[in-house]
Amino acid sequence: MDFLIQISYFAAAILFVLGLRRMSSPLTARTGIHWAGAGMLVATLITFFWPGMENYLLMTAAIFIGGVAAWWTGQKVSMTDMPQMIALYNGMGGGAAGAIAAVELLRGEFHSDIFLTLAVLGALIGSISFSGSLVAFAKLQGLIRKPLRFPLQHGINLLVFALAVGYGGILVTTGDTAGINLLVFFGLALGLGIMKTLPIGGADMPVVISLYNALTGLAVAFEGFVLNNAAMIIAGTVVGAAGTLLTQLMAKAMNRSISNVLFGSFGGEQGAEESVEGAMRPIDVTDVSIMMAYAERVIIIPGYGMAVAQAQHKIKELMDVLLARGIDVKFAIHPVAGRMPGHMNVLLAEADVPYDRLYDLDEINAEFTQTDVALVIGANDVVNPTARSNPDSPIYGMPILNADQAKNVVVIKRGQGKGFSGVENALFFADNTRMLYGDGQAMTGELIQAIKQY
Amino acid sequence: MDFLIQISYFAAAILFVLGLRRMSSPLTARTGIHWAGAGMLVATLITFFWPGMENYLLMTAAIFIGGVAAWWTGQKVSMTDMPQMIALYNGMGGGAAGAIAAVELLRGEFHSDIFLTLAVLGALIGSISFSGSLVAFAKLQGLIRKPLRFPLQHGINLLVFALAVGYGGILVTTGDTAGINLLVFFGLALGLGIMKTLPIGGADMPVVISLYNALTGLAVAFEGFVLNNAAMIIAGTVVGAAGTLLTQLMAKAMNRSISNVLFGSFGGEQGAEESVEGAMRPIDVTDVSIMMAYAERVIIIPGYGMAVAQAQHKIKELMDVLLARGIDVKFAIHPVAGRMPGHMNVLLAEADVPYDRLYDLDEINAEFTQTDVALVIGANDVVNPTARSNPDSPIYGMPILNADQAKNVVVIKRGQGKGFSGVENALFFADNTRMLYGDGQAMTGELIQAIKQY
Amino acid sequence: MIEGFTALYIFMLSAFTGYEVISRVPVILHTPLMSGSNFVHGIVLVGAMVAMGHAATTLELTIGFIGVALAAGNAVGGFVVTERMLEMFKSAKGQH
Amino acid sequence: MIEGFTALYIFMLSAFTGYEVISRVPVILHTPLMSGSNFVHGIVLVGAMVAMGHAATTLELTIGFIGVALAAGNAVGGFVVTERMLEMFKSAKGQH
Ligand SMILES: NC(=O)c1ccc[n+]([C@@H]2O[C@H](COP(=O)([O-])OP(=O)(O)OC[C@H]3O[C@@H](n4cnc5c(N)ncnc54)[C@H](OP(=O)(O)O)[C@@H]3O)[C@@H](O)[C@H]2O)c1
Ligand SMILES: NC(=O)c1ccc[n+]([C@@H]2O[C@H](COP(=O)([O-])OP(=O)(O)OC[C@H]3O[C@@H](n4cnc5c(N)ncnc54)[C@H](OP(=O)(O)O)[C@@H]3O)[C@@H](O)[C@H]2O)c1
Repeated sequence: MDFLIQISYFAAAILFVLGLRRMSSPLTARTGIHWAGAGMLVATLITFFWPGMENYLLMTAAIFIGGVAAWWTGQKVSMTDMPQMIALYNGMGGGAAGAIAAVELLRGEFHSDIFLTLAVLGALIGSISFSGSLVAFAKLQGLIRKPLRFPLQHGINLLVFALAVGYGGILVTTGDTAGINLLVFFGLALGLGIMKTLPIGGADMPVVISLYNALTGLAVAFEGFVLNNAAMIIAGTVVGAAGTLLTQLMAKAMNRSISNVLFGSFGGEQGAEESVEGAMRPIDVTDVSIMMAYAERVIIIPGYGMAVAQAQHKIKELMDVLLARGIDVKFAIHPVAGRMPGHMNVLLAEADVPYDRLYDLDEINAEFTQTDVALVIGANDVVNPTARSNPDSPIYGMPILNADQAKNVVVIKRGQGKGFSGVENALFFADNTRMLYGDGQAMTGELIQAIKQY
Repeated sequence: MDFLIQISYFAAAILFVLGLRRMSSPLTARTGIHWAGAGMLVATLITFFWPGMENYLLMTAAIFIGGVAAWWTGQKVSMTDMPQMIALYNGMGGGAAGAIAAVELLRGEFHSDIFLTLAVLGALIGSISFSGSLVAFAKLQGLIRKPLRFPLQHGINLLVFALAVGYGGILVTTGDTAGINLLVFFGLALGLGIMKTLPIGGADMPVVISLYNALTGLAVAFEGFVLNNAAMIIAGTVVGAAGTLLTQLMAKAMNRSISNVLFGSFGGEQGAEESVEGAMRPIDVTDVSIMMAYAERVIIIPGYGMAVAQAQHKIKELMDVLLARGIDVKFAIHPVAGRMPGHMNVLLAEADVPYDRLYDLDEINAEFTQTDVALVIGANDVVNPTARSNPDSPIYGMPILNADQAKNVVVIKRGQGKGFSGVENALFFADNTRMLYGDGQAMTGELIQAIKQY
Repeated sequence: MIEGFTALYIFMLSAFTGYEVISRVPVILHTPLMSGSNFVHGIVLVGAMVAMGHAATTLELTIGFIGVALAAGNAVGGFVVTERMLEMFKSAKGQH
Repeated sequence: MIEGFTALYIFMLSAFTGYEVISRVPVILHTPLMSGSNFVHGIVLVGAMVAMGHAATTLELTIGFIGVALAAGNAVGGFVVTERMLEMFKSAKGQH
């Protein structure tokens, strides 16, 4: 039996690695999760045959409860709410790692001090990831509205961290792992996760969640060593390393650094607000519809506002109407448009916009000069020319879509609202730009009706 | 001490992986080999302290002999002869793995049959790699001139292979590993390497050497398990996997498949030779010099002939002369021009042609139409338009440099000699092509003199 | 028991593997990949089952129960969400 | 002793690492990289030294001697040749 268990774990580890590998390329991504899923299934089923186990009935109940709840919420959640669900499930993983550590520490049977240390480390990391992820979930879900900042925040967090590590050290050195110290230790670790996450702004959450994801992986690996479970060691370490790199990549794509996300306060303490000359010029639907109906080339630039307005289906309809008139329609997708990487791609795919109409920044930026109308729907920062021109701007250096180079620019947004970065957008004041004020979905709908008349 | 040895091996393994990683990017390649070198040094030095060793004096002598010989030959060899030196050193590694196996089999102390099996497998693979690499060396060095083919070749090789595996099985099952069977086993394995390599053409050797490189890695890993040596296990396996992939990539870059290299006979049994209409038109140095002296844009396309003629320094001189006249000079480098990947890059770098004048296939192919003179020096297959147009041609589908689209094409070669593939080149018969017959180095020299007169 | 240098080797090699597998992933796959790796550490379920299976006291059993339920949520939820997101990329038609 | 499943894990993870490290290498680096990985398996020197160091009979000693000499050739030659080739790429000036 032991051999069968080992070989299943081995197969699971291979499937995880191959699955992740496939997930990192768009062509094979979907099969990747299936491979990893197969590995998980095999590993879970074979574990029922682990020698000397008890409590089967309760165990099955626990799996059932956790599994069904997650299945149901996972199916129900809308695409825009994905990041918080990932945070939630990730927190559960961290909590599970913490729970394993708690049980093992209570039992107190360790082969050596190294394993004891690993158990404590895993407990610390897992607990931070658990409570931190739950806060991230609450923030994104709108349960906690504002970044909570308190005085001496960094100092206090550091103190709590030091205390948690100290108590961990006490557990290891005294070997008394089932007493009150254990409780204090877990309390400190959980508190740290909360306090560390509260001050971070909602829009930075994807990076933070990715970081906690990597931490959970590490915690799982550590507990894997404690339980002598190769599948956990390898899967956990792989996720720990992959997640660390992914966190860096995500931060870079958003033009941030990880330490800036964790310790900075983006958008809070900006320098002098640059004043933009000129005024925004509004336009009405009829004029826009004429402009577009007789254009030859149109590029649509969606942003966070499209997600807020859930306008993707209307936009797809608009595309169809324009295509039917023989107009060349392309979508320009900025890598960090929206609030999570790939946000626009997912939403537009959901609305059945064919993938080959979506163009990357690099692919499309040269085409704006030959474009009649650039239609900006709920995007702001990703089309802000200030990022090219003003070295003092907080978004300076971020690559942007050159919508300003199109012959005409139409911007659909609700009002004077700023983007995520809080920076004024020079594009809205440009001579070739007109503002179509209103909700993204409603305005696109009106536009479609108007164009259909020609 | 054991701890120190283990930690050194651990460090060496990390340095090897990081070094290889750095070597696979042009920016960091050079530091990569230094990292790996540091790992090797640490691992070798610490091994002198391995507990219970004897024969130190002889051992040092052996290291000295092998090391100095390799150092000296490695320093002396010219850039064009690199592939055979790699083959030679690789063969030595395979031989060493075989020798380790031989010693261990003679001593016959194995912890279990699995280790005995691994020792035998490593011996088989290492010996094949040893003798095969030596044959590859001899071929490239010109010691063996022609591909040696004999009747029923594949059948006989298969038989020898089966016999070698069979004798290996006898060694494992009888456990009598120090008798005559061992000798027969090694004889068969060594013979197999020779017979497998003899029929393969010289120009396929880079792929074959890369394959033997991967095999040596695998043999080293297997012997690492036998000796319980983690550094060998990891370094060997990493090279085994990396080498396998590299072999595939190389074969692909040359438009071949690995099985085609091993079992096919490229260039031997072609279909009906396509006839090309028209005639080659010769030109003399004076006319070429006028054409080039008054050109605006020149692209130079080097090939295997440049390596044969050692013309790279003259070509650099030609570039300087043209640049001094304000002419725009670029080099178009085909990935498999020459006889090893990167051949042209290495030679031109040796002659101090700046790297930023070298352009990849993808970068330059669009520019030929605006080019006044495309100067082809000793290249043939890589500019053969047949690869684009004729589906029956053996080189069909290989991406080529579109030299034929330049306004004028000048080809420097010695005569009617064909390229590696043996296919007639339609470019040489094109209306805008002129042939400058002669040795690459000599002709370039004359050209320089002639241009200097204007 | 995986311990000592063997443990270190496995840890190092897994880290390399994880790092290399992810390097050079396109930005649009960042979120699905985060979700996918989130699913993979759902393997903690296996450990939680073993811990709960050997629980002796009621306290251990309770914590074990919570651990298993959380781990199952991680695994199942991670899978569902990742699968749903990647399904969206189906219209890729061989490009990108 | 590295054996059983631990051995399998190390083998598998090393193979993944090696494969991933090399993937997506540009064609012009194929030859130097072949040479570089050729150098890396020169670590066989370490094993040859151990084998020779424990040789008992003259036959074993002789074979061990040959093994060590060959391995040293692999390591030293591989290094020299790779280093010479990669030095040629020095003029890269941050491009590619
Ligand atoms: N993608 C990621 O992974 C990620 C993660 C974190 C942060 N970020 C950051 O988020 C920003 C994304 O840029 P973006 O251009 O997509 O968005 P943005 O700069 O945040 O701007 C969104 C705009 O949409 C408008 N809007 C909101 N609701 C709307 C509705 N219902 N109908 C129409 N318009 C509406 C808003 O203006 P009104 O209020 O006037 O309507 C706002 O100006 C970047 O700065 C990026 O760095 C991205
Ligand atoms: N790069 C690699 O890794 C690699 C490895 C194996 C095979 N290959 C294959 O090798 C070929 C490389 O193409 P290529 O265009 O570079 O070379 P090629 O097609 O082999 O042609 C070389 C040409 O150079 C001429 N030449 C020889 N010596 C010369 C001298 N001293 N002066 C002037 N010209 C001389 C020859 O014609 P004359 O005899 O008339 O002078 C010959 O036509 C491809 O088919 C490729 O697949 C490449």
